Amino acid sequence: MSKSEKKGKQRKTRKAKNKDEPAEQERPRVGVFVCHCGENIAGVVDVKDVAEFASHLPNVEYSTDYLFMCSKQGIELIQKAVKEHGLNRTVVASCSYEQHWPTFAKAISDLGLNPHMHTQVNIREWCSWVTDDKKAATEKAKRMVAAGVARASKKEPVATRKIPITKRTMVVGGGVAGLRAAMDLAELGIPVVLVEKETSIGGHMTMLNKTFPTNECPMCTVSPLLNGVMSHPDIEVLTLSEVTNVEGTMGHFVVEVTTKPRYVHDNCTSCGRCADVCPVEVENEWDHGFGMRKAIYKPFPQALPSVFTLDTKHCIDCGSCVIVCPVDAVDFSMTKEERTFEVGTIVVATGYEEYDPTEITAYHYGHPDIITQLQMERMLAPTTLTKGKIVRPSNGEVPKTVVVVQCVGSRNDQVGNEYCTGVCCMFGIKNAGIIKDHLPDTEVYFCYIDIRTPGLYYEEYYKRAQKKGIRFIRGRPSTITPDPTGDKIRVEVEDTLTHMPMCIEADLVVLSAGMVAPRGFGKLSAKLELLRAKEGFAKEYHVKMGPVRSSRDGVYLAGAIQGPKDITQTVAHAGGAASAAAQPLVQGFLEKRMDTAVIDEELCISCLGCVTTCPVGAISVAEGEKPKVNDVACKSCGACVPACPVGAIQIRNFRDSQLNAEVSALLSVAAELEGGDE
Amino acid sequence: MSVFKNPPCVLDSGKRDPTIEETLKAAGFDPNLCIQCGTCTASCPSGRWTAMRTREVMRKAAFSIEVVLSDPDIWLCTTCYQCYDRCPRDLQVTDAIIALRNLASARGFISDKHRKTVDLLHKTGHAVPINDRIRKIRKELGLPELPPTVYCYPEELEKLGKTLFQLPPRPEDHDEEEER
Amino acid sequence: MIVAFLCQNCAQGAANTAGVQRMRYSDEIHIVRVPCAGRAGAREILHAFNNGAEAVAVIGCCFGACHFSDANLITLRRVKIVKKFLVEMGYSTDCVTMYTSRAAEGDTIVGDFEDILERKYDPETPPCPGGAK
Amino acid sequence: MAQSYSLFLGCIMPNRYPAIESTTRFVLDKLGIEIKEMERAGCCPAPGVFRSFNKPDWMVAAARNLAIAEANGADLLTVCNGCFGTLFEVNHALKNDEELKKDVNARLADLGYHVEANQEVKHIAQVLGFDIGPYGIRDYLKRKVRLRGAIHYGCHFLRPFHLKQIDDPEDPTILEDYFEALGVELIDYRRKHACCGAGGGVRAGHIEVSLEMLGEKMAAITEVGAEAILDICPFCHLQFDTGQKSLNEKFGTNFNVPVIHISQLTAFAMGLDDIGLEYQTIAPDFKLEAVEL
Repeated sequence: MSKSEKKGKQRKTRKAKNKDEPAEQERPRVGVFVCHCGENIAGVVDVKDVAEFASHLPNVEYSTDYLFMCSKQGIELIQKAVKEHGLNRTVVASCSYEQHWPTFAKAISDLGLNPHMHTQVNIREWCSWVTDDKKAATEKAKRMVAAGVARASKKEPVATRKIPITKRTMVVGGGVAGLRAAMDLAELGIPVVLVEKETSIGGHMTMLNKTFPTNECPMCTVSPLLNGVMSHPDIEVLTLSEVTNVEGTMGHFVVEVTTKPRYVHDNCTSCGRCADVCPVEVENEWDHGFGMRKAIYKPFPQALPSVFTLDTKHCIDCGSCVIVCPVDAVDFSMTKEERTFEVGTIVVATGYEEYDPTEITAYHYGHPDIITQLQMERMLAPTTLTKGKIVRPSNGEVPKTVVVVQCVGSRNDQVGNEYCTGVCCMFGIKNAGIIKDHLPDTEVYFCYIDIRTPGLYYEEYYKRAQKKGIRFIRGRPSTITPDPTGDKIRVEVEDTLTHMPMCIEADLVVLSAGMVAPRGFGKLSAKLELLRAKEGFAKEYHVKMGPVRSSRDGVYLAGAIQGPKDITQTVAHAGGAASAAAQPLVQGFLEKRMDTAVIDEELCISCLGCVTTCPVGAISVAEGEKPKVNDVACKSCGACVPACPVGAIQIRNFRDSQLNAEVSALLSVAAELEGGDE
Repeated sequence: MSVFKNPPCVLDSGKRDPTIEETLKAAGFDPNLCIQCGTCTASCPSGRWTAMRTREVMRKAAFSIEVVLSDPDIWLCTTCYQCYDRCPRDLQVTDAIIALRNLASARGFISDKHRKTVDLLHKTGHAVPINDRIRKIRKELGLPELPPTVYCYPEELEKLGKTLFQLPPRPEDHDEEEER
Repeated sequence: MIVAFLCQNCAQGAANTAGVQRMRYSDEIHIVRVPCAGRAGAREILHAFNNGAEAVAVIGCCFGACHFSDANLITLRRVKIVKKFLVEMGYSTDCVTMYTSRAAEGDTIVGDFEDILERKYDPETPPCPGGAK
Repeated sequence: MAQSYSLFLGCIMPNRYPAIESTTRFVLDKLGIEIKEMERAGCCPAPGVFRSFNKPDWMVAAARNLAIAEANGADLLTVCNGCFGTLFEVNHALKNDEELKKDVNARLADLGYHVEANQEVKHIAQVLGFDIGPYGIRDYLKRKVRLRGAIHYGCHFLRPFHLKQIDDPEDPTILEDYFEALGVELIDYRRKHACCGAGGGVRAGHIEVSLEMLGEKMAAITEVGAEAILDICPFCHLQFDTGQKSLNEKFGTNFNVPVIHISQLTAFAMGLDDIGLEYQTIAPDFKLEAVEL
């Protein structure tokens, strides 16, 4: 033991040289408060004994126990003790740091003490709840309190700094979530940059024909928002654009955006003469196989910005469009553009993608008469090839039997999507009903596993669909196969309620494909350093308490990128994201706890170990100088501390001296208690 | 009075045999995970001709209802694995049926026809043994009259018969008639 | 006595979860809060041994899920280096280990605790630096 | 070094359809593949019946067959889906479970065998359809056939997919491509990938149900006017061949579609005239029509 003591002393003498070590503070006067937490702690730990033990520890001026320290009375008890005994540090032995450190820190900061002078010792989760033996638990609690007191005695005040931030937001994704968020932010007077990778804004909502539960026209619903965003003076809309790089931290992100050339200038009047003369006709991606477009096109008539786009992949360079354009808007010489934006916060609203059912080979998606719900929406749209009529895509005939199949790519472990999309029941019922409305003589079957219609007017909507005579079959089809001897599609399914397997000879099958994370989101999330759930969606900060915050400070999530949502939920979620993203910007500054890394330049030998170690790149070094810590970027992880061979870099309140004091106290008390027993 | 105490159509939750659920779990199939979607029944080639409903078998197994073992239903599966390959919960349905059959066999619920197959295996080493007509054809095709299988090694055959597939007797209260 | 340095994200989350689920582990395990497993290095570990710790565990988030861009991988390397120190000093390398755990699963960290306890009591290995046993 | 396989005979091929055995030997010989005999091998044992009675015993019996192939030092080749199902699955299980291997070997030791599970189990359809392949086989063909054929895959060749991983069981193409290379005009029919009804002990235990399932398949095959059923499994072969007769007797139907195994058809295309169709129950007078190359 003597050897180790000596070592400790050596270290202490050397550590004392650290200039940044908090200057001589007034003598520590520690108060220890042991909480019963009802029976949670006191049922196992002898709290009176612990409080008594604590009163003999070095620097402890006052020690007591109480039934519920976090209660109003408990806090008053602490505040009274601080005042009466002139305490300058508090130790509460109760529950976890996460649960009640903020409570007690606020209690002492209300009295003018620095909140960081409070130390939380967790004798509930880490002691009373995991130990059976009452004696052992009490001993363990004593050791923990001793360690906590040692740590508290060494603690230093930490300032909270106000950091000015860039008052501008970037919204990535121009679907209904992005539009809502952009609008809400702009209305608060915050300039917004809206980045959309497609040629026009509006996203999936503009592809839909009707929305549940009112069967409203989504284009009519969303167009005020579309127009509002386009004309808002505080919103800059960048279409055909993608985020290519993100630097910086909350309050000051530097985002690089690359815009692909449109080959048509903004002075385009959308007269459409170019498309009239364009000789190239290809499938319109927007219509999912139910419409055509030219090589120079607008995906749909109401598309915004109301500017045509030239698709160079299919263009044959005939130049007809250049000739006919009355305003000389077509310009083959346009090139891609890179721009950099400084923004304070970022809202990610990249939406979802419809699941591609090709993977479920038993369903034979790819046959023209087996389509997805999104394709059904386009088929029902008046602007596509079918002009809104319901037909069999293979031959243009009116279908006599239609089968709607639920849970395609959702609730399916085989394809890796265990989750329920939650929206398909409603849109499935909606389209089944619309088919029945259009074609009353057509049999419409609806194959489902469970109908999930929670919420106001949703079950009612289901009931209306039942009234229309749709045949609801509780069963998931095993196979959907084109009949080799005819032109029907055979759907084999068990009606589990009558226990009868049945084979439906269908003319048209509509698959309710689930919602999945958009392809390519991996790249964006890597640039934004976002955590993703295993399903591919962006992971929220907390599923209950932080659904619009992402895993990264300053980046917020809006809409279906956080998980499947219907339009109502998406809009509400996006509004939440907007207000969260606006909050620091409206305030005008960030509050940052300065328990960050500090470098003692005298001790530093410029080995740059800390610079290479820092996982967030917060330490930089200029030629001929000592390394510097960027206080705003530093996330206080402390990975740099062990990297320093001389102990020159430290984290405030997690300094070597502070951590070592805690460990030393713990182990020496342990030896003492053990010795006392013998 | 007692006649009316326990209506036969009401499931007596006390009359369950937990070994059924345990056996399935040991075979890697948790019947409680089944969402009763019916994909298995719709896939089943047998269920199109019989009263066998794979989904129901799984449900009964999850509830550990003993009748699932004595029912001939589990013996109507052709082990075609369509239900297994299509189950959206990725449950190993066919393996579960095999596990149920194993349990049924251990309790003696094996039909006489299947017992005959086992007898053939014990006697000849084959489920389908050779006969005189085939011996002749084999010769005509230029093949050896008897394939060099275990049939030609009676001692080993006897040893195998003693080691493998010793079936328990049929329970006395359960006769063949009841089965079908 | 065993000192376990737990990162404030997944590891402490897991320890809290273990508590909430009323799991059981030895009272010899003593948790020391660090912001990230990356904060615990050779100095901290050897300090614990010098003061009588019988084993030291450093527990962070799962690899790939570190809240500080893979600082837990740095820790893994550091613990390996500490093991090399111990070998040179003639001690067993078993008494110090880096683990990962999941905040939502208390049993992951209880498993880590059980593992480090076993290592401590293994009679086949030479004594740890601080261990008197 | 020439490729060699331990040829696993099983039960039905040598004991009911020896022509499949003779044609398989002919085909492998033409392909330059050496056959190692599996002396003392027995029933695989069938994955439907015997596995149902006692899975551990079934594993031991199958492991014994695997051990015989291992002693030969050549991968095991089956000509039957049932044998493939059993031997593949047991081999796979032993490969991935050391504990199981220990247990099985403990029981095998009493019988005088030891299994390592270090070899592969293959199906003749894999060898012909993939290893040789529809392009490779052209080098060996003497003639092609003129035939409108309906393919029947059977179950245990492709399923369960997560174990076999040979081809998509819902829409496979391996046999289609191969038979087309032999000149067959393929006809699609309803429920093509459904079971023939024989497996799982159903033919043994409940012959009427088994026949009903066959009847459904036969109706679909007859409806599209197939001249022959092309299969890769002697048990399906038996079901189609004798089952049609039983169906006709029992239900007064008039099914009369001969069934031809992949080995038989390949042998014919390789120039062998006698592929033993005359010994079969259905259409013993059926003659294949050849198209000279």
